[in-house]
Amino acid sequence: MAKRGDVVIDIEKCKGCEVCISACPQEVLALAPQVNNKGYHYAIKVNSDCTGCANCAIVCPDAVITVYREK
Amino acid sequence: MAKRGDVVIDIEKCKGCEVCISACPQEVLALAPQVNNKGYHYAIKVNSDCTGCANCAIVCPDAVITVYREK
Amino acid sequence: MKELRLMKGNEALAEAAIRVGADAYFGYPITPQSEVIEYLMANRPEDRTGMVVLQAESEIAAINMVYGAAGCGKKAITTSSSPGISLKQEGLSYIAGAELPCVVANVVRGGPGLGTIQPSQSDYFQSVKGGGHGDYKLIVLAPNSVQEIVDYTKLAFELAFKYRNPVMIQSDGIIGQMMEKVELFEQMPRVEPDYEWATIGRKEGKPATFVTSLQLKAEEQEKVNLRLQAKYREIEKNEVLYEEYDCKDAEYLLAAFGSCARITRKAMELARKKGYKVGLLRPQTLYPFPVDAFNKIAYQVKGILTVEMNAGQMVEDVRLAVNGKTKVEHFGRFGGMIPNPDEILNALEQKIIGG
Amino acid sequence: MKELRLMKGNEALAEAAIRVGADAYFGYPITPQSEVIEYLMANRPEDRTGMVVLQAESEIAAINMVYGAAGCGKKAITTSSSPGISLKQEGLSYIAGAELPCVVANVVRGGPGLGTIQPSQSDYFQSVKGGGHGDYKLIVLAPNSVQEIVDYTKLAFELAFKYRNPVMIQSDGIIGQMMEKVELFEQMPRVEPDYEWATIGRKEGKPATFVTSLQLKAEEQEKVNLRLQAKYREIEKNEVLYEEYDCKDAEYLLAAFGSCARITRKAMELARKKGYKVGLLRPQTLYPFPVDAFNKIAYQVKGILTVEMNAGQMVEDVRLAVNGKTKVEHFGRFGGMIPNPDEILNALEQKIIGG
Amino acid sequence: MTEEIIIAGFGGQGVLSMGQILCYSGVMQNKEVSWMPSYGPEMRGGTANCTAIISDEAISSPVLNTYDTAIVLNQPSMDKFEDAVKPGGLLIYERNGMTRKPRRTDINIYAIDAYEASVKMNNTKVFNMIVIGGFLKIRPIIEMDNVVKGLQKVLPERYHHLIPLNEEAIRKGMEIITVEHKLN
Amino acid sequence: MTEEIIIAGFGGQGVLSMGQILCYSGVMQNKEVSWMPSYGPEMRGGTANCTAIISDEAISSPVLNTYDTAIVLNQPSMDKFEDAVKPGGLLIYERNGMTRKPRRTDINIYAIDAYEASVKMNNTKVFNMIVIGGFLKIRPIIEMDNVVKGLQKVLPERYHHLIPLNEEAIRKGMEIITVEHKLN
Amino acid sequence: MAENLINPENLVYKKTDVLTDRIMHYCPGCGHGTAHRILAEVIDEMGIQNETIGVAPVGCSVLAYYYFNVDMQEAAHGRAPAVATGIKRVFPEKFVFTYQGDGDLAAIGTAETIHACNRGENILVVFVNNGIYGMTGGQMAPTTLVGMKSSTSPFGRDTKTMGAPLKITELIAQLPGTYFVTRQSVHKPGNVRKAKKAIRKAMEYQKLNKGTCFVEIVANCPSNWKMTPVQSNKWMEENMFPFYPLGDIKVPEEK
Amino acid sequence: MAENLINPENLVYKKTDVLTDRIMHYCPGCGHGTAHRILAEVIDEMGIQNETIGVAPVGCSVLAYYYFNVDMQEAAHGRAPAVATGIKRVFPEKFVFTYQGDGDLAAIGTAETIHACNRGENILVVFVNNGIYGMTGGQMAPTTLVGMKSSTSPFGRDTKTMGAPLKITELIAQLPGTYFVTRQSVHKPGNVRKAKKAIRKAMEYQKLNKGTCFVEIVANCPSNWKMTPVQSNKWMEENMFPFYPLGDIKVPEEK
Ligand SMILES: Cc1ncc(C[n+]2csc(CCOP(=O)(O)OP(=O)(O)O)c2C)c(N)n1
Ligand SMILES: Cc1ncc(C[n+]2csc(CCOP(=O)(O)OP(=O)(O)O)c2C)c(N)n1
Ligand code: SF4
Ligand code: SF4
Ligand code: SF4
Ligand code: SF4
Repeated sequence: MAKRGDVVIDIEKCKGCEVCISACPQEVLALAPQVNNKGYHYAIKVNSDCTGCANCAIVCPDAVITVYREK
Repeated sequence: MAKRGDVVIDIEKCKGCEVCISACPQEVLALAPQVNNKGYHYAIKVNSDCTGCANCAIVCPDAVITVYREK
Repeated sequence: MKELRLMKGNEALAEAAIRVGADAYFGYPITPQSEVIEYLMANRPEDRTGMVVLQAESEIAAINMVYGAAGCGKKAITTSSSPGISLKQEGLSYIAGAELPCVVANVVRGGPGLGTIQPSQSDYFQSVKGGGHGDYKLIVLAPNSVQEIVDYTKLAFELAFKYRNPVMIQSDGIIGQMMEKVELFEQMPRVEPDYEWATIGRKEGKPATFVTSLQLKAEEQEKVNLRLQAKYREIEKNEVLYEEYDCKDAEYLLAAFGSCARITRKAMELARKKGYKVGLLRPQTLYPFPVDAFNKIAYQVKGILTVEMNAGQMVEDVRLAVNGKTKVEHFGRFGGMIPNPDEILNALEQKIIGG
Repeated sequence: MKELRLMKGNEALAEAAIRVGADAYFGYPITPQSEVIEYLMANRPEDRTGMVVLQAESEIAAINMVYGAAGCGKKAITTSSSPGISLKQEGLSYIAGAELPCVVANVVRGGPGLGTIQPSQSDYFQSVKGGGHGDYKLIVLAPNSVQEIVDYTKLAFELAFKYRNPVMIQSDGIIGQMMEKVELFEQMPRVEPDYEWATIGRKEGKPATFVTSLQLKAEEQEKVNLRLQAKYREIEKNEVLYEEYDCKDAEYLLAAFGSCARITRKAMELARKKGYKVGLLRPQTLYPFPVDAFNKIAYQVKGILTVEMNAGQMVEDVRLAVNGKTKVEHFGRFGGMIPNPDEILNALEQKIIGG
Repeated sequence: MTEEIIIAGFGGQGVLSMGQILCYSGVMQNKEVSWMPSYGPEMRGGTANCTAIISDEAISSPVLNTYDTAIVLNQPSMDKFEDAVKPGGLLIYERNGMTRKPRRTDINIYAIDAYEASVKMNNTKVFNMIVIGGFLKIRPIIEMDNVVKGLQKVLPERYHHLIPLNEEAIRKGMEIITVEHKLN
Repeated sequence: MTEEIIIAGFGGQGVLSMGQILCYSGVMQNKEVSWMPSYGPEMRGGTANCTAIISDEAISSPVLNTYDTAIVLNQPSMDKFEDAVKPGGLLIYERNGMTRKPRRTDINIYAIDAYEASVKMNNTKVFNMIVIGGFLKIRPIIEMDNVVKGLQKVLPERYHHLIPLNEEAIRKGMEIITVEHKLN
Repeated sequence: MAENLINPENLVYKKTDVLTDRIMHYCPGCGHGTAHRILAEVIDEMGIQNETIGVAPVGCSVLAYYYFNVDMQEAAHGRAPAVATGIKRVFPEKFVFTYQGDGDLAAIGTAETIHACNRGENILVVFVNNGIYGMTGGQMAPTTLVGMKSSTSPFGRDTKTMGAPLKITELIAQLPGTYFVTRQSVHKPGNVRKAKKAIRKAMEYQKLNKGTCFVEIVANCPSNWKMTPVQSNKWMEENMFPFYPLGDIKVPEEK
Repeated sequence: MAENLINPENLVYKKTDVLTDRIMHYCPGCGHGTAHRILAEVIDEMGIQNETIGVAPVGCSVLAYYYFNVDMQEAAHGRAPAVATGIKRVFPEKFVFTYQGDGDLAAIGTAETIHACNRGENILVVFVNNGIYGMTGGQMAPTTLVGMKSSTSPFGRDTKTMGAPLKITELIAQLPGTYFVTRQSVHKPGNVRKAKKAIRKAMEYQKLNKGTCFVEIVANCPSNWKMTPVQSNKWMEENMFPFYPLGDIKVPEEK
């Protein structure tokens, strides 16, 4: 079984571009219905299937995502 | 035998660069000991072996030479 | 039929260029003037009149394309904004030196350097004193409304060809970006050039024509310069344009050009409300400068305040014009900042009325 | 030990640049100033001091290389002549806006356009009023001898770094090409820059440094401009240089700069011989202009004649300085022509003494 | 009559075209008009605003520091322009997304739930037309006929079939605008 | 003492370096000097000239219209500069290649067959040194010692072995210069 | 549950400190951000933050100096390679890069680009090719595809009057001065990793004084292409990559 | 004897009237003169003297308009291709050529050259490559050979600091806008004939609106190479041709 992972999203910096969403192989991410202070719907986790692969962080243009993975 | 030719050199326009001299297969041309008004030794005919091949005229940078050839 | 439209200054300039029968536009994008080329590209002047529109690889290429087309006797125009206009200085000097007619618009933004894209008037010196090398002059028109953008685009071509001299339309971010009602003149035909100075193909039996700004011999180059200077004297005699507002009884004078004159006019109205007898003189041509108008009014007023969106440029020409006859001060906001009528009134009170 | 040599102005400038400890020269050939880079290339400053010399692909590349090196706090210099200087206007405006120190020499030739390669002073306006866009000023030094070329090259770097401002040495074909005796100062060391404004590599624990002329917000750009204007007032207060010849008892004043001042001095001698009490005021800094000196002498003299190798440029600054207090006229030859002392004297008699 | 208006909000809320529509409508009613946008890179994603002036007389300055009316569609715009309304002037704001109410007491204040209404109309694109409607209700400086003529000028031919929908949105705005603070 | 000299001829006749040598020699003799060339593309193949000023006082203008001495080495130069010699001044010309004699009667005129002499010396490169010799004979403003010192400065180190040859050429010039017209 | 994973030991990815904390002004989904990030990461990983001097262009990335926590200079439009030359010549031991868009590098800056590369200036050029002038609002760039619409080619780029898109990278690769020339993208994790490796290589070569290294990044401009970021990446794959194929164009010969 | 041959019937070669009678200011033996002549001959032979507009550069050929008896414009240094673009766009039916040196075309004018060629401006570019800046007195050009001395490379061109000579013609040939690209010389009769043919071809293509035609002529500069003309031609063969090989570089595909 894949290792467990987790992501932390800096929602005020997120611009809701959805690039992370399409990069996540586990379909962990989606846009929130709410907007942040800049008026963007931001990315959120919608399940706990994250494997910590960091794909999302690697494509995020705004360096918004921090990724953890169990050792 | 090659046809007979002749050249007319506009000596006041000649700059004495000698390019024609080295282009002439018949060694017809040479520099004059005299200089023209611009101070250049100019090209002159030194024999009558000209065949009218026009090589001299074709390489002359200053379009100084007119070429004739018997028909 | 004349046509009424609501247009941006930049678009109006583009439309006017088509209608005046311009043959070619060459330009490079830069804020706040990119709407000129965008409007042209969208409006397909090549279908409407046969006018050529080309996005050049740079401002330098654009001004030299203008040189080429103008050298053919064609009506050519380019537009840019401050940094791009700086790049055109060599080209402008060549065009002036070769005595070619063309139109250049500068939609001025705040400098120096990359600066800001906000409106400014800090390229006055560059336009009027000669940003390029050598003794030459551009005719410089300073519109203060979208309507004047249209009218001056037409005028610019007329003057350019009348004097075989580059004409600069000095607009700015305000004039370029704002929309106002404009009356457009009717489409004018493009004309096939037949000038003896233009390279239109040699005429059989005549010597070929060449366009150049080079004279190896100083004697010859001085002759060129003497001819240019004589032409400038003509231009100074014939082509001065300015507007006076409430100058008849004025005790104090405001002086401003372009968009800033609009704001200054509002300040004048405020001043009049406060009881000050204030007039406004607005040069419409920055070169030739309305020297006589200023000189005349200098005897009448107690002082002149120039209001400019720069650190003090036109004020020098006003001082030169009045030659010490009355006090001349400057009030400016710059770097893209726009003065407001209240602070203008305040400056008038401080520097002229009270000062 | 100071060294005496017979040198061309252009060569002297190159040698002085090496000796002042310049770090880099970037330039592009153009007559009449190509000897600068030729001298540098032949003299291997990379061996003498480690100074870098690079022939750029164009004047534009050269000025932007200067920007890069100057942004590192290094002593950088470029030279050119009129058309090449026009091409540098955008770059100069950037350097002024980013407040970088550098030295630029213009060995002026006759314009406009390609013009002639003969000496001229017709880039005065460009240097002094701002050829590029925006409100900025160059410090402009006008040497009139090969010795001054050397001295001002040193001074130029001092001022450039003192004010973080580009300094222009305005020379011309005469000064650049002629040979005179010069005393060279001793080699100064190149220094490793350690300025907080320069990009020399981020210092651990500190925020990185950046060099820019951009401020998106007009408010910020206005602040930049206010800082620049304050600096210019300082420069105007501190750095004016001029020379007076026989001004004490002068009833008439000649004004001239650079090579033309040498010729004008000869004219002054002729005039004195003829019995006229004539003085000569020679601005050594064209910006800052010796406003006070002219203003003061305006009360004393009956008129001022500026003598320039142009169609009348410095004359405006003299008029602005004296503000109507005395008559100011201009005599000029241009397009590469050099006035002779007799015609200067004649002009003085016509326009000032008799006029 | 001179009405000096600032309209401000996020880029994408149709702020600039609101000003243009008002001005073109003004032209149709033989008024003098002037429209001036904020421009530049900040526009992108950030905030946008424009000044629209509609007057019976020639307009001197197209650039203003104080306004008869401010129409603000997001919080940064309210923060920036609330204080720029002339005493006795008008402030209209869209409630959606605002985190605070206006504080001024010397001006007339109206609110409009245009976003909500546009969602109800199944077309968030008419959002800005709803706001225009609200404004015209309070300041009936232009007749509906002329607004329609203005729309015809502003919209490219291919969108002219949408004009009735826009008209409906304007009327909706006139309906839903509510007073929050009124000077007597 | 101030001597204002124009030296003119074809490019390649060593006109510019003649002026430089005179000036450098002047420096060695503690004089003020100034050298100014004609420059530009015409130089190539065409004519070249330079002004050399040697003086006991500071030199005002480095550019002149009239001269104490004109040294002309070809016809175009004679045509251009004969009239620029101050009355009472000096004209020296190389006879070779001239198609006419000078016409002035109010100046001192000398001729020199420097080309011929250089051919005799088997070294046409010293042509210009011979002319310098002629000039210094008539206007002994600089001592031979200082000329040699000047040469040391002007010539790159690797040519210093040629200095004696140049000295010889100078002396030759002093010998062969001949008077054509002398004012009393 | 995930909660307990979030502690420094388990960290696999976080923003490098070579990027500042400033929110970038780029539009949502714009490739500029990712390109910045990987360049910053390379600088971080090589430990050269304090020996690096960058040059920002005029274009959307004009404010790059706000985001990179390394010393930087903002160059005039198109002149970044000249500015970088000035820097590198006086600081040969520093790492110098330019970061430029297609308008900047391949239109107005053509001469500076070609000559810096031809001189083999020992710098890294990061070339972000989004086929459009982003900053000024979507005008045609030298790299705009045939038929592609922009605000100055509203009916599509027409080669008859506007010429063909310019493959400047292929030209650059011909110059003896360039050492390593490659074309990458940053729209997918795998591409990002490759692009980063390319930048790393380039910086390593710079250390060895090998000459100019040139990394093109084919990128999106969702705002001016008028697409969502995800659509734009797809469009890029389908339209840009066939004309601008990814991969190395010039690689150092093996020794 | 020859005397009796000199009559119009026997004429095989005389200066074309498309050249004026003015004595050209070029140095003795300089290739510029020959290049002028063959271009003028082509114009003559095609009968397009009155439909041709030329553009002179800044360089030794700055005064070309004195010698060509066709309408001409003198362009700013490096900008001839932009000037020619301006002319051709307003006069598409005219024959337009630029005549440029290597400094003009390949240094300061790089951007204008590449972009005019990339747009496929329907003009002829005659590029006289003598590996030096002639006009200004022999400074290094982009095309100066490695090790070659010039007044700004007095110890020879050093690729380490000055870069390698730029083969701009090869770059130009890569652009889709160019139709016919060739490198010729004019120092020997055979070469002159070939070069003239190339120019003729180029002009014929221009008539057919085929795009940019680019004819490089590798030439001597005896004055600044500091050789006699004849020596310089030999030196050119031995040193220039190996690096700049003569021949066609891009030829239209056969149909
Ligand atoms: C001399 C000059 N010309 C034009 C401009 C305007 N300008 C700013 S950015 C830009 C183009 C940007 O496009 P690109 O280089 O492709 O970068 P992007 O914005 O797409 O990242 C232009 C033309 C300028 N600032 N200066
Ligand atoms: C803007 C500008 N920069 C520089 C010059 C000086 N200049 C004149 S000709 C020339 C170079 C000529 O060399 P090239 O193009 O190779 O032509 P050639 O003379 O060898 O035929 C230069 C640099 C100029 N006139 N204008
Ligand atoms: S780390 Fe991998 S699995 Fe987790 S959210 Fe990101 S892309 Fe999805
Ligand atoms: S990629 Fe980054 S900015 Fe885009 S939605 Fe995901 S977290 Fe937000
Ligand atoms: S305009 Fe385009 S390139 Fe610029 S930030 Fe937005 S998406 Fe990126
Ligand atoms: S300098 Fe060279 S290129 Fe110029 S004319 Fe003389 S030989 Fe020809």
